Amino acid sequence: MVASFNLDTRRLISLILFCCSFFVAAAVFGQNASPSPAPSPQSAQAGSLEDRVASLEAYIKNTDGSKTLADVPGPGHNAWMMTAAALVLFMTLPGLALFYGGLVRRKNVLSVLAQCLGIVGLVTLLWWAAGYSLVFGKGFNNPFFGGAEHFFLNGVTSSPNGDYSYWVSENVYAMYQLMFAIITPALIIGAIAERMKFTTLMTFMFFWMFIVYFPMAHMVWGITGFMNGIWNPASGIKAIDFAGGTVVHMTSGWSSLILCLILGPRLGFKREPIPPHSVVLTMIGTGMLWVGWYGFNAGSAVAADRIAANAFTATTLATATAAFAWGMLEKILRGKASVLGFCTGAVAGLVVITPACGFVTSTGAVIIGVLAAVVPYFAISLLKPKLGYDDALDTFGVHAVGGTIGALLTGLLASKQANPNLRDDVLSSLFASQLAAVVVTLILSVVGTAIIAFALKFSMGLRPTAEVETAGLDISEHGEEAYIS
Amino acid sequence: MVASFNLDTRRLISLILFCCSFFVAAAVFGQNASPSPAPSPQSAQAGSLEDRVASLEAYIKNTDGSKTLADVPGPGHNAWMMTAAALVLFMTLPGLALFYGGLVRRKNVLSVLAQCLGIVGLVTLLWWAAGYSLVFGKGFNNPFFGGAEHFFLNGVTSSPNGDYSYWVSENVYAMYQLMFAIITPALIIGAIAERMKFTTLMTFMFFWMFIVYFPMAHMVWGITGFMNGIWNPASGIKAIDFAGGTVVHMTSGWSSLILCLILGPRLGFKREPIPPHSVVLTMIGTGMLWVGWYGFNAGSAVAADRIAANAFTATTLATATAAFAWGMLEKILRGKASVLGFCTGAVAGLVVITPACGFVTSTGAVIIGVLAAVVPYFAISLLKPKLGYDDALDTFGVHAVGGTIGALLTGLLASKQANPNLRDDVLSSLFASQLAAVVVTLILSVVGTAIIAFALKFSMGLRPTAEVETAGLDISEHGEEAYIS
Amino acid sequence: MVASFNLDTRRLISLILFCCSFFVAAAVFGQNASPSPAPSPQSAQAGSLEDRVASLEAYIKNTDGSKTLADVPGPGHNAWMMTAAALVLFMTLPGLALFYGGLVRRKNVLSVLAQCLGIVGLVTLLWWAAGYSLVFGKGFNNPFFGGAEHFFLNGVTSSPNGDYSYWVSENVYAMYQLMFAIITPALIIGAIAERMKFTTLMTFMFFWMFIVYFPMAHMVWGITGFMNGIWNPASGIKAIDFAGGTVVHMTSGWSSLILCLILGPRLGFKREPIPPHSVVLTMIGTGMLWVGWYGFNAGSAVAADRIAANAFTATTLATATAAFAWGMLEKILRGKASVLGFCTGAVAGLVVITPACGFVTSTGAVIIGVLAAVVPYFAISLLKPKLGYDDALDTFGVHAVGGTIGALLTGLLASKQANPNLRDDVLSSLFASQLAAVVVTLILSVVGTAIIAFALKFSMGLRPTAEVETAGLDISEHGEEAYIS
Amino acid sequence: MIGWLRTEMKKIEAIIKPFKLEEVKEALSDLGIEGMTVSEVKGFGRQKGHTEIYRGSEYTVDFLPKIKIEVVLPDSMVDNATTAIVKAAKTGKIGDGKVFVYNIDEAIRIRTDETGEKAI
Amino acid sequence: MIGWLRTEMKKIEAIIKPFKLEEVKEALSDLGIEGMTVSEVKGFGRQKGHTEIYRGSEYTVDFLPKIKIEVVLPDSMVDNATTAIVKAAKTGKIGDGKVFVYNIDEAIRIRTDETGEKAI
Amino acid sequence: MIGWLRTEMKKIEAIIKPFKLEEVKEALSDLGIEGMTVSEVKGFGRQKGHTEIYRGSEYTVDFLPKIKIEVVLPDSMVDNATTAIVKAAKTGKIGDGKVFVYNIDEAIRIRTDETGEKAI
Ligand SMILES: Nc1ncnc2c1ncn2[C@@H]1O[C@H](COP(=O)(O)OP(=O)(O)O)[C@@H](O)[C@H]1O
Ligand SMILES: Nc1ncnc2c1ncn2[C@@H]1O[C@H](COP(=O)(O)OP(=O)(O)O)[C@@H](O)[C@H]1O
Ligand SMILES: Nc1ncnc2c1ncn2[C@@H]1O[C@H](COP(=O)(O)OP(=O)(O)O)[C@@H](O)[C@H]1O
Repeated sequence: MVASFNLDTRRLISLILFCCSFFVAAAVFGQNASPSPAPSPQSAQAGSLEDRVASLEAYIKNTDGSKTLADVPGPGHNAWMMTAAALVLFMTLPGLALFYGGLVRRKNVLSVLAQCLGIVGLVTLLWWAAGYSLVFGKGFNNPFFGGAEHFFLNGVTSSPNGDYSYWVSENVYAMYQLMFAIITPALIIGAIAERMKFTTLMTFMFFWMFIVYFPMAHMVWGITGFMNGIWNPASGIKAIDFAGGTVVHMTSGWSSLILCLILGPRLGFKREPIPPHSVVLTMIGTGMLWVGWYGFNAGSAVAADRIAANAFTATTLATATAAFAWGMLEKILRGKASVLGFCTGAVAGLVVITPACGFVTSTGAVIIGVLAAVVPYFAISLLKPKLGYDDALDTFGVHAVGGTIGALLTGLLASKQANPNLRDDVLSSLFASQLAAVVVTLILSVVGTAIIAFALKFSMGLRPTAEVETAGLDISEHGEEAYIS
Repeated sequence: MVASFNLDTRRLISLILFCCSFFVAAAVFGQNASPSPAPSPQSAQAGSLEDRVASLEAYIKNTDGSKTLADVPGPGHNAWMMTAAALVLFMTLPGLALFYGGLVRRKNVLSVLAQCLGIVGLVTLLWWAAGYSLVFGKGFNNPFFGGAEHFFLNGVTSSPNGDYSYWVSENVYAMYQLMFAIITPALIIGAIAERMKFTTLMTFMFFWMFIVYFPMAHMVWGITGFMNGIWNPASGIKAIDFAGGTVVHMTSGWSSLILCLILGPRLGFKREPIPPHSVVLTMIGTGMLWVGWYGFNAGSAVAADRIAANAFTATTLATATAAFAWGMLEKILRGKASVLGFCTGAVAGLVVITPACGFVTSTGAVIIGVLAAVVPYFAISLLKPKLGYDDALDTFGVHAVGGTIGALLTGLLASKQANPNLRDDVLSSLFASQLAAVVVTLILSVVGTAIIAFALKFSMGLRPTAEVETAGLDISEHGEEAYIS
Repeated sequence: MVASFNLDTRRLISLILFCCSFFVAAAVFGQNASPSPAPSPQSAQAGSLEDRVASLEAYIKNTDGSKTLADVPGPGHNAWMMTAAALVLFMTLPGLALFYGGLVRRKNVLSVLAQCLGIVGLVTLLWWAAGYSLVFGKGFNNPFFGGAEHFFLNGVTSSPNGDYSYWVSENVYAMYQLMFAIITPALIIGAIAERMKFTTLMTFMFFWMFIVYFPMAHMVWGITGFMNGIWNPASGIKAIDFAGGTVVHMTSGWSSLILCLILGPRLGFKREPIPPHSVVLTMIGTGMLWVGWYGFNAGSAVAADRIAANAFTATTLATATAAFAWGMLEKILRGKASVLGFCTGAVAGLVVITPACGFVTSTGAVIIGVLAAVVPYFAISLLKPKLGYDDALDTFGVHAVGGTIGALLTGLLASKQANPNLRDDVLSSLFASQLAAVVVTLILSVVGTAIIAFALKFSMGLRPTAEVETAGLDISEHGEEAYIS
Repeated sequence: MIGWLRTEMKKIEAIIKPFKLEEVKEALSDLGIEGMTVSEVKGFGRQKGHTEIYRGSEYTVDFLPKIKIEVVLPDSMVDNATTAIVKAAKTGKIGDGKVFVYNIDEAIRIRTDETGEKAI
Repeated sequence: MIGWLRTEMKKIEAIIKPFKLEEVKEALSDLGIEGMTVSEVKGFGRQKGHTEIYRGSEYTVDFLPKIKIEVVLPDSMVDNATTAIVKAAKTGKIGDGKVFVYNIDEAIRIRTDETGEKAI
Repeated sequence: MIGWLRTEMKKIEAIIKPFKLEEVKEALSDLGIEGMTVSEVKGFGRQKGHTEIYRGSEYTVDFLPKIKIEVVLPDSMVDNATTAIVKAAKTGKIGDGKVFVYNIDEAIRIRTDETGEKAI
């Protein structure tokens, strides 16, 4: 019954088995080594009445209440973050899967879904084993990698971790951040859709997480991170990125460009039409992405507080504005506003507001919305045809371009009025810091991706045979058909 | 590259450009003129311990806590309202779009999606620029229009606005209410599906918002509103409408009837079958509408409090009952219960319980559920064929009929047991007030729609050519095909 | 206009009418008899400052705060539970409907949707009339049935019921639990898909709820329940089941097996291929199930507290691990990882972690994830072909097998570290208790189902004619077609 | 070759605009023609297609949806049937479609094994 | 006209009930027929359609899903093939479908340029 | 029988691999052929299908997606057209498909009532 499987599969599996055995060993060790003490939430309260009231007020205001309410999450904040984490998962499953799945040809839609699903599984295991610790640990006291203390989520309990949130359970925070770690590599799928071997893709993602995502996320959000402008006083670059303009969109977008260049265009690219097989699916995906993105953006406040409310508002305004502006651009320049145009505009708006949403006012959000449509619109309709790379579903055009202008616009439009955490020392040179962060991100993404992609090209091979590609990846790579009538 | 575009497009664009330039100017001015002071949430607390505890208790009970906790949203309430706002957006994107999209023919499904998406963009910009202020402002001290103080969301920050909520950020409230302003015009699409020019439709919606929706929403929910029975002591009609039976469903439903009468029936109506192209999409949309409607109804408490809990419960019971009753009616009268029947019943249940959900008990909700199925069922299967108007997807039959009986049933079944805010002076003449509110809503919707529709009929034209309609709006109006095999 | 309808329909309707008339009478009586006093949430606070602060702290910690904050729900907890209830509804509508709908043939997809929709309506009415009371009442002081005091949700208000939650409105809790009562019978649809009469199915479900579900749910979760190990000191079996491994998955799964055996296989089973008509729909459904399951599992803490956070985390880890493991098993054993494989793995992971999620650590969750893939994988690919029953969509293979190993693994892996409520007396003999609970559940499900199924087989008949089955249930039983091009 | 004399049957194949199907069907029914087989096809001809734009890329779609109707009938009815089809399907605008006629040697009704004219 | 003599080929076109496809395919395989082309069609005939109701509106659906099988084969095999098809496709209930036979002048296998009987 | 002499028309029916449609269409256009009708079919032949696995169950899918092109044209163009089709559709790999040719008695352009060669 064991199918004869080829070298690549065996390589992937060896890799996985190796990692797993290592991980499991370490996990068991870890668990024995440091049993986190069971909390006693019903114990009598120490502290004066004054302190106790202050701690309760701290819950309302999302400030430090650990004097008398240590180790307990706050219900409103925890509720919001569980909701937010579920919403961000919803962005990938099934949101992004449908958004991308609708844009490919019928014969490849399942391959897109399989890639999304595979990434969810792979990244979760990496995150559990090492990723969370490498990003949000601080044991290494290092600007690029976090620490080893939370390997296998060791010590990550339902108590809050004050470095990231006063009132949200650290395990919820870890799951919330896992959802970011999932969607980021999944975005890359768009650029290389319809023509990459599944096994190679998964292997690529394995390395990409360690080389690009984990260091990048630590740099920006880790408490000892290199570019964590607000919360790490020792940060080298005092940049800000509320919900992941650099970490999520720039990394995935620029990696996309490099990977699709190394991979080469789809067979028939520019010779035959390759229209979306279901704009309806793409629109469903867009709606889900938008709704889920509230978890992504407003959730990045890690509390249901004033900042979250601001992020929620800015996200709504920028996204709707960008969707409308894209449609109107099409109407003016081509005579017809299309569903795909509205959808692309919405996603572009979401991307560009991502780093800014917790830092800009309503008016700033509307301005960002307009630019979020105009710049990617021309990048996709003028730049891409000229340069001729096959960014199949426009991951570069939307996420790299959008993420980059988002990071820069955040530098221009961030205001204390929207977010009082913005200290003057950060604000004074903010645009320069943002520019620096953009450059660092771009280099890491491009170089990291190029190394992995070339290594895999010459070992496992990146592309299936022309026959497989022509027949479609669904049947050849996954043994299924999407629709049977 | 600029496509030669026709007069209508140019007209629409002039309109938009004009408004935009005006708005942007005003927005910039507004921002300079009144910088809302950055809140200082970490400042030391004034107030006695007694006051501070009372304010904290006020958070739990959703009462006024501003004595010592001013300007700060409450985490649980804010969390719920962000969730609720996302849920209401989910109702439109992709909920309603799929519900309607499944019911049209294959060649027109994208036109429905485009109309939904276009409305989301247009209404968001109007809401930001003027709508929120016209509805929830009070500067005009006027029963029909709010005020100008919040144009461009000026002064709308993360602090609560005590007129509408003690504990929810005003910007979250503004976004929540925006989602209502979006779905209401989107409902109208159902009646005129498959045969209206996109440009004209968008222009219609532009005017409809100002003439019908904004005044209507202010009358019912604005603190100085004409029919805000509970919260405006000076209201002319002491009516109640918990989540929008009049504001949302009656306005859209009755406007639908008028617009579809002026527009005329689809080509081939009554001569050839026009069955839904995908009942599956419609059912997906129904599920999403139902789930999202919890945000709509329970969110209308603007807090995660007792009233929200009541609304949640009533919504569930009425909807499930109506879905089941509709299916059973079909089974008894025609021998077969259909998916479309269950779905239509569910939506009818949701519509009819909307004005009532915060005011009625469980038993009241079940009674409403039964009537929510029976009345619209016969309206659609007996009345419509007899009168012969082409309400393509039954917006009138469900939303106008349902909204109207909902408003009236609220008058009959509202009880203090469910909602202690119902004062005796309101309750004593409630049915008469509800009847009055129904009449006002009906007249405003009918007259407003008729004026706009006739004006557009004789200027831009309402309908595309017969050729375009025959080929389908997707290709002709949006340049896309929904499904490509 | 009244279609001549057959005996079965008439029987079903008589039943319904009978029950309804009884219920309505009783409901009206109930309402008059015991008007629950309108709460006065704005009344002055009694109690010392110390007590009042302790009650506020109790809100944060999800402990008893009724000394000074009686009868009022806590915003954060209530917000979470409303969200959770909506999420669990989302699992059925449209989640499960799509998951199953995609797996059947094109001609039967609507029948699956209709069955889900019909069950939602039927179960809601039963729950309102009697179910909630039979499960969560305590008037009978009986280990198998609750009580009659809450018939027609009598006395179920927005105040919390301290037996089940300190801070969540009892009506919200009732609606939350309703969603469980809905999805459980809906799961059974999978086993008997494509070949059962709609009327008989609905009648089956009517009896099944009373004979299997209500007693089972009371036994495990009712405060006087037979197997409620933690909260009922008098429980006969000290078992634990966090979110329904026995109540939901074992009951539905084992009942599925029996029902599909009595029903017999689909026409053409094993002779012709019966592939899924849309793996895309199935994947959409999977994504929705996963997202909604956070409401199911983390919501089962009935608070946004530490336990909920733990359940959220365990659910994520186990599900992603199982999805990935299933895909890798396919890759290794058959050379190709399929979308359906990933999806089945995800659902299996969700099923198996369900009873355990509030009791196990992260590492425990990952271990459960691996086993959740391996055991059902072989049950479906080895056992099923050998035994030859036609469990059409693998409800038995996933839910019965998964639910059973989940219950047992909970016995092995539950730890105080994850959940301090686990007393030593429960833990000491936990595996034996779990085994006992498994046996009780299995027997009740098998016997209950067999009795109902045989009774219906010889009265109404279980299956439609071969002609109807061949033409497809959509057209024959529901008078609709799913897709029209 | 006896069968050849026994029965002269023709097949009419008409390519028409999709929304004309009902009318053509009725026109044929009026002639007493009780059976036909219909399929969805794509036509390429003088009728211009349309342009679709997906993000940057423009595609010209030349193939337009058409309906193909196939009717097998006795020779004697062919003229009436073609005339009826042409009349019912005509809009006068480009792309109205074609009618093709060709010979059928034999027809069998599966249910009854009847052959020739009796089978159709 | 030499080619005309060289090869006598026929096309069999069978309209059958969809769920009979597997059986017909196997019956033809048993005769050694290695190729065929299949399409989804809608049939209108004596077999009554069904009624669908969407909210208020009832539609009678006359067109029923059928499968069309096309096989080109040498004249000599036609009788066996039609018999096999009829046998496999028969349920005896109305709507079983038809078999039509007609002449083919030429056949070419694209891959090899072979023509005539060798091509099929 | 006058019409019979007046016009000699043939129909070419080509079964090809789907991704070859564009090329075949262009090859025919180059010959000045302005009309054709295309449909999606499933082919069964020597080309092996593939295996699909859904959970436990394996299915062998024998029917592969193909495109059927139908062109009616004057006898005189048949040779050129078939040659062009064969050339454009050939990949040399199994499953390239077939070309069949047969006689058409009459053709009518619905829009204009033109008949015979003028109609195509
Ligand atoms: N030579 C041909 N062979 C087969 N089908 C044809 C041929 N010419 C046209 N058709 C079919 O007839 C349809 C209508 O033809 P077209 O040239 O567009 O307009 P008209 O019928 O008005 O001349 C085409 O879409 C195609 O399906
Ligand atoms: N004259 C005809 N020309 C072409 N197809 C026909 C004709 N008559 C019947 N058919 C096809 O045969 C199918 C079966 O015919 P019908 O009259 O319903 O039953 P039966 O084959 O039992 O007589 C129809 O659905 C149609 O597809
Ligand atoms: N005898 C036949 N009658 C009708 N169609 C056929 C016949 N033989 C083959 N075909 C069609 O031609 C296609 C290609 O045939 P196949 O035998 O697979 O390869 P090749 O054309 O290379 O010989 C088949 O998929 C089928 O659609």
